[in-house]
Amino acid sequence: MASGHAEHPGNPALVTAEDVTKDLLGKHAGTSNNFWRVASVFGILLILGIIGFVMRLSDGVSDTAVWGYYAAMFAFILTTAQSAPMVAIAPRIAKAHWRRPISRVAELWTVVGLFNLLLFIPMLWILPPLSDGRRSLWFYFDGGDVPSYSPHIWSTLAILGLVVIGVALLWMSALPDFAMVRDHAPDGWKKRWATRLARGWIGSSAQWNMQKHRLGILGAFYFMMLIFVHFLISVDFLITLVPGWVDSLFPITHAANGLQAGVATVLLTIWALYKFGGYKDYIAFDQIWGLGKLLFALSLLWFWFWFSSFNIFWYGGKPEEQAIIELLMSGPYRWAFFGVFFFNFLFPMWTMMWNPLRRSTWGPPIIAASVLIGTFLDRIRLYVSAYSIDGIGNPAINKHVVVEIPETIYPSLADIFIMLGALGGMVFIFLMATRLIPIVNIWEQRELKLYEIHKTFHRTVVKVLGKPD
Amino acid sequence: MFAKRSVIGLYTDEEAAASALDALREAGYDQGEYEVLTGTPYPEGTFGEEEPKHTLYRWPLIGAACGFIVGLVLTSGTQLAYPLVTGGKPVLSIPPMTIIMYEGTMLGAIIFTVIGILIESRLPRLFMGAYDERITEGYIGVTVTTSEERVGTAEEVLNASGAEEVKRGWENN
Amino acid sequence: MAESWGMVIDLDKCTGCQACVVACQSENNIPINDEGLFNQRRAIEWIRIERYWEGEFPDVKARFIPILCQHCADAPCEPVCPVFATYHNNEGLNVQVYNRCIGTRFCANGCPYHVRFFNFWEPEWPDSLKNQLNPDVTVRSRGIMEKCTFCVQRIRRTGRKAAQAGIDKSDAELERGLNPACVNACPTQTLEFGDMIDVLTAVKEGTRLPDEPKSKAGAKVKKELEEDGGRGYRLREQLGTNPSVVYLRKVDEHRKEVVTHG
Amino acid sequence: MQDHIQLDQKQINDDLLAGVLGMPKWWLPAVLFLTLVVFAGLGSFGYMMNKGLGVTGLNRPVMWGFFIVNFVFWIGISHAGIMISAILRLTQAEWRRPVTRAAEVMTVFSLMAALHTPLFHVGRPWREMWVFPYDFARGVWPNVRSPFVWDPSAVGTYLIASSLFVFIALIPDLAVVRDRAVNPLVKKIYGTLCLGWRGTPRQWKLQAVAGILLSALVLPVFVSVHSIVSWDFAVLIGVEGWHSTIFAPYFIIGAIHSGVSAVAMLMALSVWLWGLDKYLRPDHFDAIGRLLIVVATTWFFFFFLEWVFALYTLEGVEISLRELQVFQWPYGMLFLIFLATAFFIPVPMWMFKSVRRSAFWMFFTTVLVNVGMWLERFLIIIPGLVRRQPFTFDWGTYHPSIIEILIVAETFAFVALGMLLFSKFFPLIPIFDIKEGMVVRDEIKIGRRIVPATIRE
Repeated sequence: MASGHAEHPGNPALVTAEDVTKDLLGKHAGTSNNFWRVASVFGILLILGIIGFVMRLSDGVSDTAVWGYYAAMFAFILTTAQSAPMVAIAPRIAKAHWRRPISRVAELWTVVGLFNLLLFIPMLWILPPLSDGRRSLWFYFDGGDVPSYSPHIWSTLAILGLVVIGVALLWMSALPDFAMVRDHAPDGWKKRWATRLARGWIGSSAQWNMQKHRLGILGAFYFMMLIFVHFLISVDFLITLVPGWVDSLFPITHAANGLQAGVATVLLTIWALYKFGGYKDYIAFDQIWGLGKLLFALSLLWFWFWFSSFNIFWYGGKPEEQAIIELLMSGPYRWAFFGVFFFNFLFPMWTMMWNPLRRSTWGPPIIAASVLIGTFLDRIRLYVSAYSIDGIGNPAINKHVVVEIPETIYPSLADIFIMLGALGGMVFIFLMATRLIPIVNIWEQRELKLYEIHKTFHRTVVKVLGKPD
Repeated sequence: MFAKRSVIGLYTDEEAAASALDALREAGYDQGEYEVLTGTPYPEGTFGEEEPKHTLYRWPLIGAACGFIVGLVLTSGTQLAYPLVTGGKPVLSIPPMTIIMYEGTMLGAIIFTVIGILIESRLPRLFMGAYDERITEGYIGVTVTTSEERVGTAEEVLNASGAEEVKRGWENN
Repeated sequence: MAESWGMVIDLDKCTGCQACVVACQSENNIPINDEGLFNQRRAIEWIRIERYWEGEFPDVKARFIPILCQHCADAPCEPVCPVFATYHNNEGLNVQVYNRCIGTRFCANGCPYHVRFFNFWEPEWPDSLKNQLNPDVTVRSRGIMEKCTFCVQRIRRTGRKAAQAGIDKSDAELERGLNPACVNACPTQTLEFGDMIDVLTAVKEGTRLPDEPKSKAGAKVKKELEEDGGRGYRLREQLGTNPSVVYLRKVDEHRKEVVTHG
Repeated sequence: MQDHIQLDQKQINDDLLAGVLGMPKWWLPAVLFLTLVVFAGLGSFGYMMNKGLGVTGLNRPVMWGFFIVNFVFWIGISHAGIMISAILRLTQAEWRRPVTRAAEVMTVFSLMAALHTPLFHVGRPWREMWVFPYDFARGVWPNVRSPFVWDPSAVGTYLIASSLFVFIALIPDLAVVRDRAVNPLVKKIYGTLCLGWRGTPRQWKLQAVAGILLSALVLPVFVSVHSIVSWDFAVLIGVEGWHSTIFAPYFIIGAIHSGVSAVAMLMALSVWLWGLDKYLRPDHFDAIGRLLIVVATTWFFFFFLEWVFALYTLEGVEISLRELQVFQWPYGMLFLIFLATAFFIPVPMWMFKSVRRSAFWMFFTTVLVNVGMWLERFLIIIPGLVRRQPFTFDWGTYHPSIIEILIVAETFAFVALGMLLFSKFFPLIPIFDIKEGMVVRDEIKIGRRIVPATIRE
């Protein structure tokens, strides 16, 4: 691994675990004014979003077409913030050491799930019931025996479960850190909260044992739940709205986009920490490079999944397949599709193939930004177009083919407000959470100090990594 | 070209080999003249040898470019040279072309990489020079390949730094 | 611009007498389908009469329908052939190049109408029939695909005749020479053959049908497609293969609702 | 790994070259038997060429049978090699060391085996070269739009790539054989093969870089190959059960499932046949068992999705096809066996550490998996063709003839034979990789606990 050769940023002041603890707690305690400035900007955006939502609400929820952008934003947060924790979970299960400085960042994004839960509530009214005889995951067809509100019910439960597990995961992994804040932080609201949240963590070997298993299991659950939610949302809230769209790969594509955008989100966040947060000693090149490489692989994956679907549709050429290609790619949302293709695949691939750029601290973040833009366009392309199809509820839908392709729907003022608000709220909540929970995982850092030592091997210096089974 | 002599000293432990290299350096032999031979990869710089430079990463890119061009020419060329309509698909159908161009690109990249690997690691090598079979059994060999007259001193240096055995070999003739 | 040959099949006239099948077998040098071949399910019949049921249990009707290569404009069987052994020629025919075929049988899987046939064995005829083989048609060896060609050999011959006489191929007096064997053999004129390029392209592009279709068959199709309650339809149209064969629904006094073959 | 045994290089050479320099007594009979089977298969192919494909069980509408099923199966197996070695190399997993070579070699031979059946199954095999663009003289070209032209390009690329991969990783070990060999001729041969390898730091470094770089390059190829194989089926709209967008990833993950299982089988076999239990520790079986749990679960999710969307359409043909697959004899029975062997028996067993750590049980379960995965391909392809198609009387089924069975057996024998011959002439476990593992192994002492560690540069 190229990044394997990276010289570890050895700050002489941070040799022992105690130094690390003190340093990190110190960083956690203080809050700079810049932070508040940034936070307030996003807060204002959030308020804008609420205004936009109210404006939107004035049109009512009967016509799905106007709600396309709202749905897209919901999906966007699902694909970025709620998918980000994978970056912490997967390597932790694989016992990879490089995850340690960034696992908390990734987990912290789960709190945004709460925000998305709120965004989800109106979706239930926007999505029409199945009684109009469209195809459905729940096999509801004329005279079928499934209540026509199945999508609403099951998706709600799934998302609820996802958010609950996510928050639980975050809290559990933060327990030891809360304990440290409780013990060492100066008095104040942080200390009080930490005391309450630490749940009497004393660091007994039993507790540590429990901790390891708990995190493993919760992580696995979160992963499964995430895949399941992607599956339900992409089918119930997207595919079934487009008559004749039969794409068995799509739920996985949706989840894979989630993985890609999640990695991008984390990468951008840790870059911000590295650059402005003053965490240079913890977030090494290793992390930025590692995630950069991952992003490279995932953008190749994006192309593969897209091509697997496209090739079948293009080759099959059934009327409904041609309609899908026109609706989603070559038709009214051509601009969005080309954007996605460029930002999610072409740009990352061509740039990340270039070593000097991949092995810099500024290259990967640029790629991450481009992937996020791409994902944003992607959600718009998919959801706005799907929701813009009229005739949900009209008998033509039984023909299982998009009869005439709807016009492009460009965002109105309310839509723009909603988009800004969603992004603002996402970041704002994340920032607030960082005040309560240390942004870098202290106990995992301490653990790293045990397992990673540098020693001389004859004429050279090597890094020795311990792997407890 | 004039005959070069090479001599090899065999060591049992890494430390001795490393010190032998130091000694040779002091004796004024330059990087090109001495080499460590091991039966197994060691972490870089274990014996204080300089880190080998290589440009392997260029090869796959060149190969990919060639492969891509070949693929492009083959696919578009054959379709245009033999323009039969099948299934109402355009005569110049892009999606199938991408598939074959992709394979061509990868094939080119891989073949060039393999050639690159061989060239960069100076293989094939026609004359073994001073070599000992025990190297693949755990011994560490330090060879010095140099001109006729300097071989003697090299031999002494190797002996001095605790070589198990020192032998001579022919580089070429 | 050349023609685009098409066929109209009026199911209301079809009596299921299988004359077309016999005519096709003898015209196109198709080996004799004996009982053994049928039991192996390797029989070759370029045109065949299929049975299908109409209606729900109490009033079920057994119908039959002649099925032959639909010569689709967007044929699923064509692009999958690795060696261009089947392609679409400029007369709208889905042609099979016997000596190019290597027998991957990919096209047979691709065909939704099940009208492509593979020569599992070397074809054989009893001595008494050896002399009736049609000299204008290749005898296909084992290991290759074959299928209905709209009797391309007859179209070619008519072309030559027309060139000599300096008239158009689809001229009325050349009609019998132009028609495929099955069309000529049909006692009830269920099958009609002709150049339908104008009609078919209009149907494919979804534009208005021409006022003066080039051929009788074309005129018939235009009539049946335009008038409301017209009987024209094409097999498995929802696959988007754009067949060149148009079927006319059977007129059924007892049942009013429309039945098409999805 | 906890129960690691530190060995010196001489010991390693002696152990791992035992099969090369000596000859186990079961080796010759085994080879003879396999050769016999191979010739039987080739003979029946000759007979088939002479008589025509009528001698197979193929018919209308089942135009593709055992041959194509077997093709897909072997392509699937072939994915293990690169999967294991490439991904584990890239993630620097220590437990890859003893496994990689066997896996890669299996890739090469199973690819060759995979190539047999599609070459045999065409109507006129003597004209196969027509799928290659060589005919400048007549200006007749293959049809780039056909998946059967994509196939040769992909499989060919993959075969060349994986063979080169094996060779590059083999060079240092060839040098070892050269130094160990007593017979001067043998010495000469291996000396030529290893291109005069001496083991300078430069050569070792490039060996390492090559491992990473080639893995990174071969991975995308490995993904493309099986995608393209899956498109042989998925592009057709005529066969409703095949026309599904998920096929490419679904085939890939299925391939990994069967392939990694095959590697586990191989590990068990090399423990039993060459007594390599000093190198293939229970930990290795444990690791591959864990990997298999993940792979199998992912595969099952894809399988589930494929079904969901088949039923989602609620179209008559599709539903009846699924009904045929699941409820009708013999497919229903095969379907049950497939589900049990491919997922529901092995995966719960792998949950137990004791199973994962025992060579025997891993062998047993992975054999089951491969039986199941063979059936999976069978159940995709055959019932997909034996579908209740409108407007035809040719509804029937398919019974493979003895010829087909012999040729399928031939492919299995071919792979086994290839592995045996390879293991006779080259070390099946990468010697230098093992040695490196010994060198970079280290320990960290934390209090009373000693944690195994590895040296990273």
